[in-house]
Amino acid sequence: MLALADFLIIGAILFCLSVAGIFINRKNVIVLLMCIELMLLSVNMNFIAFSHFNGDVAGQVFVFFILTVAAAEAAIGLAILVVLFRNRNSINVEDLDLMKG
Amino acid sequence: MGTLCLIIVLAPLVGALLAGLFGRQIGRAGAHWVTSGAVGLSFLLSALVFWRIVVGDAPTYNENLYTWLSTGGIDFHVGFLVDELSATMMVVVTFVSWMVHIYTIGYMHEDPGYQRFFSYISLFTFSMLMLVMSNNFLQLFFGWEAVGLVSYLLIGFWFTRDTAIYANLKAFLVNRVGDFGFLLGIACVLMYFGSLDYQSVFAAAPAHADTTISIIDGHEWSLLTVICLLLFVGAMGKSAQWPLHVWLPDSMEGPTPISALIHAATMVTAGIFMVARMSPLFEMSTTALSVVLIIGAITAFFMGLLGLVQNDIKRVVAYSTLSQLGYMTVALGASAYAAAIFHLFTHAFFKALLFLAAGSVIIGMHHEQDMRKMGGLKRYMPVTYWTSLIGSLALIGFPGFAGFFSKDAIIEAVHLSHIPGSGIAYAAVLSGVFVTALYSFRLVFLVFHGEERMDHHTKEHLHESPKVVTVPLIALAVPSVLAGALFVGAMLFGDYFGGSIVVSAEHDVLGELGHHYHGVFGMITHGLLQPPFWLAMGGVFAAWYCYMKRPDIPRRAAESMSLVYRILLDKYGFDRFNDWFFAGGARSAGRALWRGGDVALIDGLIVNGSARAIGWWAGIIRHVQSGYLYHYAFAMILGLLLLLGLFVHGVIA
Amino acid sequence: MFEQIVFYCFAGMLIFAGSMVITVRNPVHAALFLVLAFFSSAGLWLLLEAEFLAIALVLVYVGAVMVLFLFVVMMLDINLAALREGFARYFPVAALVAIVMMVAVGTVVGRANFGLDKVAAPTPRPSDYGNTTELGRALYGEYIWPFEIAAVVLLVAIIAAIALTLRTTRQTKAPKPERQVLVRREDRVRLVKVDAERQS
Amino acid sequence: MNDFMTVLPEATLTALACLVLIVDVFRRSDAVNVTFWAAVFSVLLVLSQVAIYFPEQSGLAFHGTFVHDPMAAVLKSFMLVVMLLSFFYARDYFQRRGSTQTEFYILALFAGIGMMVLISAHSLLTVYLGLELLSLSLYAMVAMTRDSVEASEAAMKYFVLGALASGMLLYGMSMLYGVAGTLDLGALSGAVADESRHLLFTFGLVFVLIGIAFKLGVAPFHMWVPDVYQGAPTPVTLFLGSAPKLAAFAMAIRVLADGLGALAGEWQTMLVLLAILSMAIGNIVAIAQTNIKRMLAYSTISHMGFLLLGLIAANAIGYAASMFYVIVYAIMSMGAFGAVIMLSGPGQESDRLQDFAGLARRSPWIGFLMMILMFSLAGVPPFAGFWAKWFVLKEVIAAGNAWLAAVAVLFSLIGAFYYLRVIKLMYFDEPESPRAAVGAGEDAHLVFSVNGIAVLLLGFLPGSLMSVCLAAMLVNGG
Amino acid sequence: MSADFPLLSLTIWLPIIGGLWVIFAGSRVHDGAVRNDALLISVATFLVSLLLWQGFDNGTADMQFVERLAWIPAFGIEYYVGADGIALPLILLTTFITPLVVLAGWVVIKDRLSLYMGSFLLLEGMMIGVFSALDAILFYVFWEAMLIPMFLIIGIWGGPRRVYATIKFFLYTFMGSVLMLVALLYIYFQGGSFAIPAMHDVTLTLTEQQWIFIAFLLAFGVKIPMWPVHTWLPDAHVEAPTGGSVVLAAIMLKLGGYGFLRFSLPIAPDASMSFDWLMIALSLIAVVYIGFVALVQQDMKKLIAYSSISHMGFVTLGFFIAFQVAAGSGSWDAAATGIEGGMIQMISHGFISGAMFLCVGVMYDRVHSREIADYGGVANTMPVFAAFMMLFAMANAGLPGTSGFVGEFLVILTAFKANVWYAVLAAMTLILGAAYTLWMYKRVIFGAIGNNAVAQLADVDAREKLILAVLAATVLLFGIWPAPLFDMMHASVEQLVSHIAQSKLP
Repeated sequence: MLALADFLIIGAILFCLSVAGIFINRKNVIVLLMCIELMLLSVNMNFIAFSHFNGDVAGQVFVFFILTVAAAEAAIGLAILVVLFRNRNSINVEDLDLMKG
Repeated sequence: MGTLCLIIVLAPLVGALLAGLFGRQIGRAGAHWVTSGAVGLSFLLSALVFWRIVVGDAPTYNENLYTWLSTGGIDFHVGFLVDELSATMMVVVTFVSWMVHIYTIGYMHEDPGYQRFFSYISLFTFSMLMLVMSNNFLQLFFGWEAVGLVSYLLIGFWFTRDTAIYANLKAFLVNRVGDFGFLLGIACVLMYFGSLDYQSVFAAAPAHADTTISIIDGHEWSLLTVICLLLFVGAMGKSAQWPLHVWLPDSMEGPTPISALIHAATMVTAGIFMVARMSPLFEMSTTALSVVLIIGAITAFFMGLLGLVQNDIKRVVAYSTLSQLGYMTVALGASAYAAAIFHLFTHAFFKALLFLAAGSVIIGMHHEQDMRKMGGLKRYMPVTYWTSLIGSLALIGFPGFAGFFSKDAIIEAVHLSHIPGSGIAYAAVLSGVFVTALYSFRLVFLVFHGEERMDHHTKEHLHESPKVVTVPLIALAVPSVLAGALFVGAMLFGDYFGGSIVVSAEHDVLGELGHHYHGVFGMITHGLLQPPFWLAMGGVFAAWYCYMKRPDIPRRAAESMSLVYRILLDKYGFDRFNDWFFAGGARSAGRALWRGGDVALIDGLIVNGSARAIGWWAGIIRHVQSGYLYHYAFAMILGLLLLLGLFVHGVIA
Repeated sequence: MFEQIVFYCFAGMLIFAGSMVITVRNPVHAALFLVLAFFSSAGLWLLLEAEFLAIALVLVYVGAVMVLFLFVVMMLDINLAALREGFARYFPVAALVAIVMMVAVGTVVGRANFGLDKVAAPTPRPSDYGNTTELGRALYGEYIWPFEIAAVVLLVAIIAAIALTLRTTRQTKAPKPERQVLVRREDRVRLVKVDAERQS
Repeated sequence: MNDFMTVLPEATLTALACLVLIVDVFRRSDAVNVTFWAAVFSVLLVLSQVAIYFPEQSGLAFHGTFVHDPMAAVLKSFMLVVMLLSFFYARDYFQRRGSTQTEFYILALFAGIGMMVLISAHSLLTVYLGLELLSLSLYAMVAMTRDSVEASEAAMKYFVLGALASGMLLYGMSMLYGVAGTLDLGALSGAVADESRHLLFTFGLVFVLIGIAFKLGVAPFHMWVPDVYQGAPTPVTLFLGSAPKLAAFAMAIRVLADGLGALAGEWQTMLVLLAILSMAIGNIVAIAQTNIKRMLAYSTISHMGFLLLGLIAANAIGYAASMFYVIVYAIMSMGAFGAVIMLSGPGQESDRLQDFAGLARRSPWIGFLMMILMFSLAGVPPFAGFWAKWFVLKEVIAAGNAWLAAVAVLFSLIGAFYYLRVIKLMYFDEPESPRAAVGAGEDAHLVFSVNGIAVLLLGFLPGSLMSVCLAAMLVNGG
Repeated sequence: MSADFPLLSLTIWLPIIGGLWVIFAGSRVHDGAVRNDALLISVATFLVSLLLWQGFDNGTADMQFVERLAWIPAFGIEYYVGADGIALPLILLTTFITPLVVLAGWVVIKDRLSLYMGSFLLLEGMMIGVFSALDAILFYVFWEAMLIPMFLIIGIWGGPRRVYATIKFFLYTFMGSVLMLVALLYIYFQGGSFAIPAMHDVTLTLTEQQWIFIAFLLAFGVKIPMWPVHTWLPDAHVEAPTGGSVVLAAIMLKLGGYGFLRFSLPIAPDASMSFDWLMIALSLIAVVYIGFVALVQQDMKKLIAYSSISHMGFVTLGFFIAFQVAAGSGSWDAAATGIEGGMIQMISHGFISGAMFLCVGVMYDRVHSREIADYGGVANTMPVFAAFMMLFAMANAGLPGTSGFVGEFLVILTAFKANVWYAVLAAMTLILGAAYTLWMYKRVIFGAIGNNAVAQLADVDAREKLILAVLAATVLLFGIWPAPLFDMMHASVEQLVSHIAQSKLP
């Protein structure tokens, strides 16, 4: 039988992967955005798993909203990316160091 | 009586204020009229008081007039105690002061600081009167400090002279060292007696005869000894006793005759007066008396020696003053308070005379003070010569002259005294007689006799000083001769001081001496047979021989005993030592504490150091804010891991 | 048993796709792996009886969001070669962080706390159970307020995206009559005085 | 009151925001003021609604996803006031550089909706949605000046880190939901009390706390703050640095106090750690700054650390202290950034510290008000900032943490230094270009004056606002 | 004047509101009007404070002129002011000094005059507020707010290193006072009231008292200042304009002393007793160490600043020998003497140091140097000035007959009762004080004319003469007739002593 833990572990692995991805990615902002999607996916996994095992639909509702927000977020994130690219001609994460200290 | 005292004290103050604050308005003449008038009034009233108290049989006046403040259950008063002792002092002070005022009118009339000068000396009179008339320690201290202030002002009267302003600072500071002890003495009195009034303190003193006080743990000292010694430190400062004598010779930088009078006749005797006033306390501490005795003896002898090598005429007189103050102190130490006061009294006259004579010589020599450039002045300045001869004879205690009676009494008193140290003191004062005679007549011979060593120009203008100078000389010469003979019986052996001076039976050397006293002539004839006389004569002869007969001897003596000579010239090195150790040491300490403590340690290390440390940290931590997204994310992840580790897994905790 | 096989297949695929997303050099590939990850998780969600969301994920995410990603990736014309330099350098640190975090999280969410003994498997739904229906009821009933807000969120996304990327100055060519009528001579004609001969 | 009436302000604002959007689209291209005034009146209308429907008691609506209580009303009112003032500052800023960017107002209005939702959230779901609505608007606002390199960089950083933070928040929420089986904060607070699942709740709490900490800008989740504050256009920074703090505070109260009150023992300790770290980093690093926006950003970090101290007391008075703090901080911070706006000219930002040199000569009044603001930020009486610190310290000590109070005041001592440096520049130094007048317009002057005087008046009579905060929190805390 | 007329509030708020008025109206009127207004306000305040004196009942230790209004009712914070025999002399000192300070800046200050004058008036009001506040928070607000005008005064009109000095001043004092705030809050939670008189009755354990004492010590010790937290003072004094130095030395330092009397001793008597060795040691270090340091200063203001620290050592010494004196003599009467001595020392130092700084200011205005080496022989060209300065120098050296003597005398007398060595070290000031003051006087005033600048000095003008004469008269008056001050203080000090004589341990 599949336990709740199995799904949670999958979620946790995805979460860690996305965290590692954000850290490891020093060149491409788009990949950062993808990592964020991955992270949201891991959360969704958790919610749905809990929802299933708790027999409560609220978790799925939450996921529904996360998906909505994630779409909006992606839109804005990409818009910012476009602005950034137009200004600097680069989406290299390492180039984003104009402000520091 | 209260009103009388008040007028005596306040009249000079009013004069001083008028001359000082409104000097410009009242003008020069106004200033001297106001001040001399005020001091004259004081003198006359003092004389009246003197008459009532000493000659008449008025009871001792002791009243508080004003409560300065009261705190913690103790009232601090201003009040007067007028008894035989203070009445005598009042007369001496006001008289000398009045004379000074009058003398000043002539002496200073060219000086731009005319009004200021009058203001100062009137203020001095006020302060001195406050001191001697006080009935409590607080007011005594007030007067004590106030005369110090005026002395400071007067020494530095010609404030453009570097030597003068050096001397006045030195005088004030050295006096402050004395006051330091004095104030502690007062504090000690207050602590154990709960009052600062003489009367209650003296009354309570016997009860404290066995009280001990522990200043350093484990060492119990007699309370009264401690109090007396502390008070005596004050007296050492004011009366220029070794080793606090260093200010007095330098104080001669003040306007010659005037401040010299203050620093020879009146102010410096405040210490002597004070100890006499405190006789009920000192009598209860043999140790303290012994210290007083020895300090006085050291001063008397060694300061006299210094007079031998000085070439400045005023300094010779100044060292002579030191030496004579030593004699007075010795008398105090031997419990011969009356003798001390008596010597103070006679000394005031002949020392004033000598100073004025020196001033006269200086005027005649066009402000040349080096005796090596004088000589043979007898011819040009007869009045000065004769008066200073009289002064010198009085000083060396030539029988019949004023100084003889007082000094002889002191020497005899020391001889009879059983206080520890009296043997040494006796030796010191005896040899002191020889030394006194030697330097006095060295001065007389060098200045008035022998070869005329001054330059041609000076010689041409040499003449006797004007009347305004010579008349006071003559006026002072008279008491220098007579004052001793007239008062010796009463002051030394009579009941002159009444209850104002207390001498315990076992210390009563004067009483013992009184048994042998058979009138003035008896004393003179007796004196002719005593060693002091012969020593004095020896001194005179030595001076004659060395400076008239064989002028090469002093030089050869100086060469053959060059070490001794240099030590004497160096004034035993006290000035050098003080400059180096105290003045220089204090400055070095100050610099070390300032640079090392304040600037380097507190400010540099702690205050600015912590500011710098924070700045340094700011520089370091800001690099964490690298600008890179992944570092920022990493920081968040680390934060997450930290919180998880701490609170979920308890790993780090 | 069948469930387990499906689970492990999809889970393996999901994790593989996830790892590839963060490690492949080419962002286009990364996006495609992300699509794969979405598909895999949709499969898992089906196991969890979340049919509507599984479908929505594929439709919305794969169909819209990921296309948007790809579109942007390609539009920006990025130099792909330079984009993955130094990857190896940071990999150990990233791996360490990931592992530490996995341990920190995994020990909590593992079977110790969420095993079958703690949380029993739910009984399977009856066949007439409609996931969509129930979700719809919840959305329009209990969660109507969040639903309204979500609408605003989307509106903001639209406004923001337009505001950020629309370049009015360059792209619109429409004439502005209110400007045209206000034009004065000075705006259009400039008289320049030119010297007859160039001074050297 | 039916459900709709309780959300009347939110609904109105949404409607009006859309209306303003439409007005903005169809206005003449240079009639910037139309949008501005429309936005202003929208805020005013909503403000009046909030004021009129001020609740006496706490009430739930929409199946418990929305809470209507005094705390919400107070925070919303101040949020709207702050927003209103920021509009005036922004107009001055944009007007003087000839910009027609009216998106600011529209996005701000939407951010306002998000904040109101967040403030009134009573479910993890509404917390999340409110937060995202706010954040998305803010991301866009930061990037608003499209041709600014700094702004786009700042926006990107903000976005990525913000998304990361909300990812963590969501992860935490999923754990809380999973373990408690509910999204409702009220039900959650009951479930959390279950000791046997303490560890799991703590696990979720850590993630949720990070989301809150990020929004507040508390170390070590503060890294976005300096860069975003510096890079964003100044009016955006002003907005970003003031109103959302109120919402973030509400979020902390809703989630931590209302939802996870039973875990107070855990989050108190966490907050102590974060607070000390924030005060240390904020105050120390601010000293090294040369850009005033960046300096104020670090100052924000330290202030937010201080703010957390009030929560540590974990009782109604402590929350009231924090609430007072956050309101006062919003006003002060707005004023400080307002001064930067006042100084900025058509071509330049004037956000170097050096730009403030000799301000007291160039404009004594602005200099004076800025001095008040700086002293207030430093916590010197008799200005509002002092009372904020005082109130919080008082509660920290009441909670028996006198040592923590001592640490806090020592850090504010370090902090005083950089505020003093601004005053030093304004008052003791000579201006770089003497007699260069301050370009801000009349109404900006007026708003700035109101702002500064508010700080002064709150300094003299802080009692009423304190009472308001106390009353609100006492109702909330029951 | 009816009994409930808010006279004390008037004294506090007249200068504050007047100061604001001067600042804001100042830019619209010419400088002459600003000066007149400032002088008028400060003199009016002084007159009002004289009414306070006139209406003051010496016979009671109770607070008088009490006004009590709710301020922040939610926490029981009140606008609660009143004056007793400890506060009133200091209030009078404040109102007395301020008109002189206004006069001192009369012609010298040309830049931003209205801000200058206004700052001083604000400062005055706040200082009076500190002395009369009976609510701890009100006290703290005034206490801190006071830093602001002083910060500006030093920073704007100060010397070349003014920025360093003023920031150092601010942060130093801020450091002390923030910890005091923590302590005050702590006491509030133990006692439940912010009213200072109520705080006096709070029972606290020894540990609590010790921590509170340390916090207070930092606040008041910095202010007064005590070694080793004194280093802000020389810098602040040196860089401040004359008026700033005067207020700083004459009044602000007294706030520290006042704080010890109002807070440290009565609130934490047992801690005071357990730490009295420390306080005495620091006081004596201040007297001796700082005396030596003052000796070598090259800058007149710095010298006087150090001398202030040294003199303030007597204040703290007088306050904190109380326990040992009481233990030694078995009665608290003598302890009262020490405390009264300290109080008198504070007031007298207000006059004397103020006068000394004004004297330096007079010279600085002419020569624009504070270096001793730049002077010499000033008495030649400025005889009247030299006479005044002589008086103040002597007062600084503690000459009997001047007010400087009274406090030192009483403290030394009392110290002797505690321990001979305290008195010995304290009495060192007799020598050191005279040495540094008179040595400076000698180098500056005496001697031949040192240089051209001195040769061209003009003697004091009527304005300066007025200022100096008023101070001189006061210095002498309270030297000769200190009784009124003591009468004012007795009842309050006795009550204070009875308070600290009782252990507050639970």
